[in-house]
Amino acid sequence: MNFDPIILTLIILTPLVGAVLLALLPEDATASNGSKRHAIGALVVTLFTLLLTLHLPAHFNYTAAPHTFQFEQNLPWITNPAIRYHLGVDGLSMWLIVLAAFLAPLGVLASWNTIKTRTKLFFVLFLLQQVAMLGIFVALDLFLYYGFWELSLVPMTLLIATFGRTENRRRAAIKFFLYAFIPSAILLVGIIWLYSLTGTFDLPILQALAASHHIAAPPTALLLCSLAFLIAFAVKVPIFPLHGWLQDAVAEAPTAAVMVLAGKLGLYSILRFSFGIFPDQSRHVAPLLIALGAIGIAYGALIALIKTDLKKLAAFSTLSHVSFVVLGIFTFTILGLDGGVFQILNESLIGAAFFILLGLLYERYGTYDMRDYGGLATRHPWMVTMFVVTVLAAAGLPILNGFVGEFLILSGSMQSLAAHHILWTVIGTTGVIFGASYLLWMIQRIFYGSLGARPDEVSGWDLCAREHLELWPLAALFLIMGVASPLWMRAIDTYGAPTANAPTQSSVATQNLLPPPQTASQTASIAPPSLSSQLETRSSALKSPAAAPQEAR
Amino acid sequence: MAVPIAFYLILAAILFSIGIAAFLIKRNIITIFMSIELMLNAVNLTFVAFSHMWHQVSGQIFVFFVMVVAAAEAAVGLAIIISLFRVRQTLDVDQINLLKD
Amino acid sequence: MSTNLLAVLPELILTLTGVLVMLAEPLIAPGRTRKPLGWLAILGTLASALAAFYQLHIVNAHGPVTGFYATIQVDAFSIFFHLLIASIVLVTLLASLDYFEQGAVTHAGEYFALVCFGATGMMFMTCSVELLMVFIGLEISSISTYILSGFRKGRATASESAIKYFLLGSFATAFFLYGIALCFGATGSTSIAAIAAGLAVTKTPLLGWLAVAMVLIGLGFKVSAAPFHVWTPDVYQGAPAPVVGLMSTAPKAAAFAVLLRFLFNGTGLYHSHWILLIEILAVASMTIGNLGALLQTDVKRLLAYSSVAQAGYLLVAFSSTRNEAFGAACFYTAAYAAMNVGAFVVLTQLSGFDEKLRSIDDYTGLALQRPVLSALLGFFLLSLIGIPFTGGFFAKFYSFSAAVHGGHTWLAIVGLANSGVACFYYLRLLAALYSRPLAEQPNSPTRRIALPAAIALAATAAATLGLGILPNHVLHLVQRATPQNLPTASAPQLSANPPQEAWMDAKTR
Amino acid sequence: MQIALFIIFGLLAVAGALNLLFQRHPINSALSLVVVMMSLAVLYWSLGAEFLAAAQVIVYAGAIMVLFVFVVMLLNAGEEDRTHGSKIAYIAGIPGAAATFCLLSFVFLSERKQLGSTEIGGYLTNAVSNITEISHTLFTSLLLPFEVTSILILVAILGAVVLARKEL
Amino acid sequence: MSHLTHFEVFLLFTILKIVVVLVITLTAVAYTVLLERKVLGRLQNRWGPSRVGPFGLLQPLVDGLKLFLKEDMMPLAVERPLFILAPIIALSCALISIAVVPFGAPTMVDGVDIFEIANVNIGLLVILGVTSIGVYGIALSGWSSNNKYSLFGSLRATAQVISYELALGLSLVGVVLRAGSLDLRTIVNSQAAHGALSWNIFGGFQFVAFFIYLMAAYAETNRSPFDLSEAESELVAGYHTEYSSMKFAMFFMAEYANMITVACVATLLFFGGASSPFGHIFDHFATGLVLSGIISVLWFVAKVFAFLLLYIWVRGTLPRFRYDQLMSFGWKFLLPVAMLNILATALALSYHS
Repeated sequence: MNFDPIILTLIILTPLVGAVLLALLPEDATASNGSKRHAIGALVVTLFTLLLTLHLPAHFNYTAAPHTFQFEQNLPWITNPAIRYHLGVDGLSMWLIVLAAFLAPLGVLASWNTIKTRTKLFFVLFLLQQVAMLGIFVALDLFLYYGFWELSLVPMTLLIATFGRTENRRRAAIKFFLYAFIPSAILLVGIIWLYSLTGTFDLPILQALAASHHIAAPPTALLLCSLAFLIAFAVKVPIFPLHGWLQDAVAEAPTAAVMVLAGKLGLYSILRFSFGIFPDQSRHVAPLLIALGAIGIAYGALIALIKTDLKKLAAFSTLSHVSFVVLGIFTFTILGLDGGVFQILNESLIGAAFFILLGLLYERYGTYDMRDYGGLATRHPWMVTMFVVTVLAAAGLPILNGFVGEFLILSGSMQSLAAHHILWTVIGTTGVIFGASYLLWMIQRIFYGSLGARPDEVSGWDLCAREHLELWPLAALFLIMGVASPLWMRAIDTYGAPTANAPTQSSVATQNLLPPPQTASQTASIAPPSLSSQLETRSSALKSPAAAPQEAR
Repeated sequence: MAVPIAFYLILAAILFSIGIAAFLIKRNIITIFMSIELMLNAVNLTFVAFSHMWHQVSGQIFVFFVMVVAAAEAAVGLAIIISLFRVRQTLDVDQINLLKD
Repeated sequence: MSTNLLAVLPELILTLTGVLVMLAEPLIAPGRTRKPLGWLAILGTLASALAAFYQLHIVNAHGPVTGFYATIQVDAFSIFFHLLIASIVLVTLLASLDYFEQGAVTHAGEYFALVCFGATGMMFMTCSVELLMVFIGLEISSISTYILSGFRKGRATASESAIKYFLLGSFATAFFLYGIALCFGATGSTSIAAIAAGLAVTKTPLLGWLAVAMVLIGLGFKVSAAPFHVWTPDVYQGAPAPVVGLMSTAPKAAAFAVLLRFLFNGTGLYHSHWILLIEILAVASMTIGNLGALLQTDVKRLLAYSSVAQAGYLLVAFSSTRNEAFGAACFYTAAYAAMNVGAFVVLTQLSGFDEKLRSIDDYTGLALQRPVLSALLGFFLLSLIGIPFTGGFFAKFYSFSAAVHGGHTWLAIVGLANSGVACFYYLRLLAALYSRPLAEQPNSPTRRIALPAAIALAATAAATLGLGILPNHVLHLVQRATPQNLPTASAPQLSANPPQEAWMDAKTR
Repeated sequence: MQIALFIIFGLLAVAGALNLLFQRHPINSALSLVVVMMSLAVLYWSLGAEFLAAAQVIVYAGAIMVLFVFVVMLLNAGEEDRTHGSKIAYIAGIPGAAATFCLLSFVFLSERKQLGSTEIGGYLTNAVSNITEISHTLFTSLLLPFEVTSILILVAILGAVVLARKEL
Repeated sequence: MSHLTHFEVFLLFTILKIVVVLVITLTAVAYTVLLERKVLGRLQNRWGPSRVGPFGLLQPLVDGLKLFLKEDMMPLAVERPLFILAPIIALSCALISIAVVPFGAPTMVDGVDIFEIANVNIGLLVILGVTSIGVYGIALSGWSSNNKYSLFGSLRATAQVISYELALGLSLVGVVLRAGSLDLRTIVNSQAAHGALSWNIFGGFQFVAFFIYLMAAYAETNRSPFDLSEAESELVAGYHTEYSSMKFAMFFMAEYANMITVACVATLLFFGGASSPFGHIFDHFATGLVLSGIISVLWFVAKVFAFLLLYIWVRGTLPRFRYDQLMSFGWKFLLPVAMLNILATALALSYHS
């Protein structure tokens, strides 16, 4: 049986059905140390999802042409506005999906003991979050995508509000939601504006239109629209000045939630939508983003240096890492983009490992304050090993995965020096050094030296089997991705990223000379034959909605 | 001597405006209610004047219905006022202020 | 079946139900439960909805039906609102079956009857094409809601809510009437079709403009559009929660139906004039509603201001072309009804007859004690915010895109900005629900939700979700439902002027 | 005659309305309102609406206002106080009402020519009497509102009973 | 009178009619009082007034004189303007309603109908309207007296009058339906054809309506057995406790004038008004215009007199109702029955036509 057309639907549906089933499963009131049945359920569901996602790399066509999507499912859904149920993956999203599905069971395991009460609520929300995230990665209809995008906010907000660590949680939840929601409202405006211009939400069509400059709008408006997209994504990433929510949210959210909090969603969205629909505009703002990325790297690292709260340190370290990716992708070089995409995977894995480890510490000692720790290396040899591996991966030690990404990004940034000032590359590179220093310093403060403020409470409890189960796969991946990166790059390369080398078909100036296309169908007739045939097939089911309002009038 | 319709309308407007003013100024709930009745009366005069102008009886019928409705409203309104007075022992709107943020 | 009977069938059934409830009420001994009456009312409402479906069947087959000398016109538009109102009433009745068991209210029977009668009035509002009929319907619905809002007798807040609602509602009625009077003055008729014809030839256009403005003021009060919203917070705060659910949706839906018919079918000629007023109303409602809600601590007041804002979003849809405005506005009404009634049903269930939970802080951590209800409330709140794939989202989407197509992009932008502001206060409630209380309370035994209320909740949630996932069908239905003026049986006054000559003849008689 | 009636009773109506506004005791306000209504009844009559004139007296003056007076007496309502609220209301109310009036009268005056003028009694179409015509219209083209009004009254009765009845 | 314009003739005649009718009514009022006292006396097995004049016939004059000459007491705490206004309202309303009563066959002199002050085509409504205003007199008197008994009295009276006005109005609908008009003359004419047989109460099968009308009218005029507003055993003297002298006399007159009005209306609506009970059988005895007019007036007066006697008779025999009995009687019995009567009449009429 050929699963290909429905595999993506299955991938989204599985956690959703799991969430519903878990919600219906009554809470076990008799269990003394919190009910485990929901945790087990969630684990089963997430593992099954992971299994399903493995179908993707197995059947992926690694030789596919750029800009094509695989495992597509394209069904009409809503005719006004023309929303289609359009799913598909390409080299960019395929590994991200696997990654997300891979991290989910780890998140469940990480919450195994820490979530003692309201397990049902927790795991239901966690699975919903999973649905939203997978949905974002597979949605090819802008609107569908936006739906998942918004959906991802809700469970996270609730997770923070309900399972937050301190009294600050309600504020943190609201802050998180608003930081994410208001820009995404702007994003919605952009999407709808785009829709009103083109009459479609379909990403491939939009990409084609954009590539051939058939979106009839003044350049300024298009730029503004691209900024609307970019701002929404930038907040989610977060890119340097928009990171206000990160610290609180990371500090409050439980480990499993934190693992998916930052990075990949926003970065993926930038790559997919900002670059896909607004290649010229994105290139236009690239210098700014490169600058912000570089500043973010250095700023995050520097702040992390002075933070004593581990969670906050981790938050700024995350900022620093995602800024790296930003720096990479906005170079618009093949190296930078590949490195950026690869680094998204790395960052997620490393971040996950890091947060799991911090969670373990917290589980044992109930504090994230670095000053309370010290000299734990002797008591927790396994843990310190894992910590060191993670930190080294994060710091970019060769043969571990971080190195590949960072190297590619920095060299990409060197390549594109024409586009921006060398200073930013330098700052970014400096950030790497800072990054290594605060991470190593953290290891030193926690695990070495004398025992911390409460030596008598230090338990001898090293990693248990479950914790080993969480960490070893990650550590193994660090190594595999470090030495066998082509395995991943093969897929990433099929993502047709708009690079500076790629010939731009026309400039902004010539675009204005083109007759403004009125409707999608009209556009199709103007477009070059190859494109038009593609459009024809895609828009055959579409009832050119841009024309609809005019008819209504 | 014939009176322009406009005069009747302006008379109605005067009454209506006085009704509005009374609605806003008066402090006793019953009087406020009365000012609403005054406004309805002004509307009725307008209707009758227009009915005269158009030679259409439907305007008068409208007035008739307004009266019926006013009677129904009076019954309900006064019942509400009574039930309010039972609880609060006052009819002053400035003291009817439990519902505030 | 005669056309007349067919035309009023749903209303007739509801009226009979109300009468039956009243007649059956004395048969139940004092002190006994009044639930059977509630079930009777529910059955009646269901029957009325079925009758509306039957009408739809007829209308689909034979086109719109007019009845009673063209005072009412049954078309897809009116049937849509009939069904909507019937559903709202159904849900309200289901939710309040147990509500009145909790308190010592001895008038549960009258409550059910009043709800039925009120719904009759609202239905009449939606199908009348004669302003007199609209007025009567409006009054029936208003008076029953005045009474219902004061139903928790003996509580000072209830009476206060009722009196405020009553006074301001009657005040608004006076304006509405004045508007009708001026319409009559400008055209010599009070039938919407005749007004449309008359305005085209009238020699006193100023009267027409004034009429439209006055009607807008009057109906603005009824739909609680700012700046005519002053009654809303107080009334919602004091009225019983299920009643608020009813009166924040059904009469508003009916009033919007009237507004649509009156503005587009009656005074469509003055579109360029009233559109300005609509814009002012919409912007003021959205802004004042949202800013007001930001300052509230009482949940019902918060939802009251939110309903003001929602009315504003709905009014945005009016700025578009005819068909689109009808589609968007009707869709908005339906979505708003689903989510708002749902929210109030949850409040009813959470808060109980005595409304123990008032301020937002009272809801802290409620999700941990009443997970299902809280999840539903959260869902409705998200829909009110306008998260995609809820009814609230598409409602806003259609409304705003209607505005954009109508060339009022700035209105859509204001609306969007307001939606952003709005999520602040919805979130406060949502976050309160889901934040762990400071002191972890022991798991109180979860009260079971009674079956009728559960059905009501499921229905509203399904409707909200359904409108979010499959908005198409509803939108198609409502867009198809855009009503046309049918030629009236009694020929409208088509002369430009009052019949002076005839009058001269009469004088010499 | 028409103008005399209009001036006398128009002035009386305005005076009554103003008195309603300025009297501080509700019962005085109520009586002023009765005066307004009676004057309006005369004006209705002068405009050819005899039936309405009678109905105005019977329904408004004779029933509704009596109900008001009754309630005022029953609740023994006293004079209203001058409060802070009333000052605010003065500031808001007078200009608002004045603006409404100005707008309305501006429109009426500017349309004055088109509106024509009245003659005493006024004649509707050549029906025998005002009442005949009213009832004819009422029971044909406006039958439904007439019928539906019964629901309205039912609701009002129901409501009045529910609200005003003393709980045991 | 040829030098007078039509309008001036009309004006003169009208003033004349008003004066004459007013004088007659007031005299009738005075002598109704005497009649009541005498009849009541006889009913109670005593003489009644008999000292002043032959058979006490001058008693009303003397009573009137006494009331006029007594000191007009004005209690301190009353609301002065309303206190004074109240009896004026009461009396004037009672007298005004006579204006539309046609108390004789239509008799034109110089184009003016001399047996009716004002011919209004909605005469019945005018009467109803004016009597409905009359309640203000009672309501205000009690309230302005600032006396709790008075207040109770007037509250009772107000509630009672409002309640019974409904039944009263509804009871008349049957008659109006039969006549198809609100014009009192038309109503009278509709029952003049066959004398007493075509009277509404007999031929029109409106006896139920008449019964309701009678009950409601007694209540409207605050007469026994519904005289709760001045129930001396409970409320001293009810709404006019604080009144004395002329103002008291005005209330007194208002009550009896109202009785007369009620009697007139009953006569007009149910007993063929000024028409002869024998139909046109004896018409040839009085062929002259004036003579036939006067005979018709006599018929009218006789019928009214019979009614007044009925009033007095009822007062002499029936005990006073309790207040709740009064209310439930009005709302739960009279009102439904009146509606059924309308229904039956309407059905019968539609069947016939």
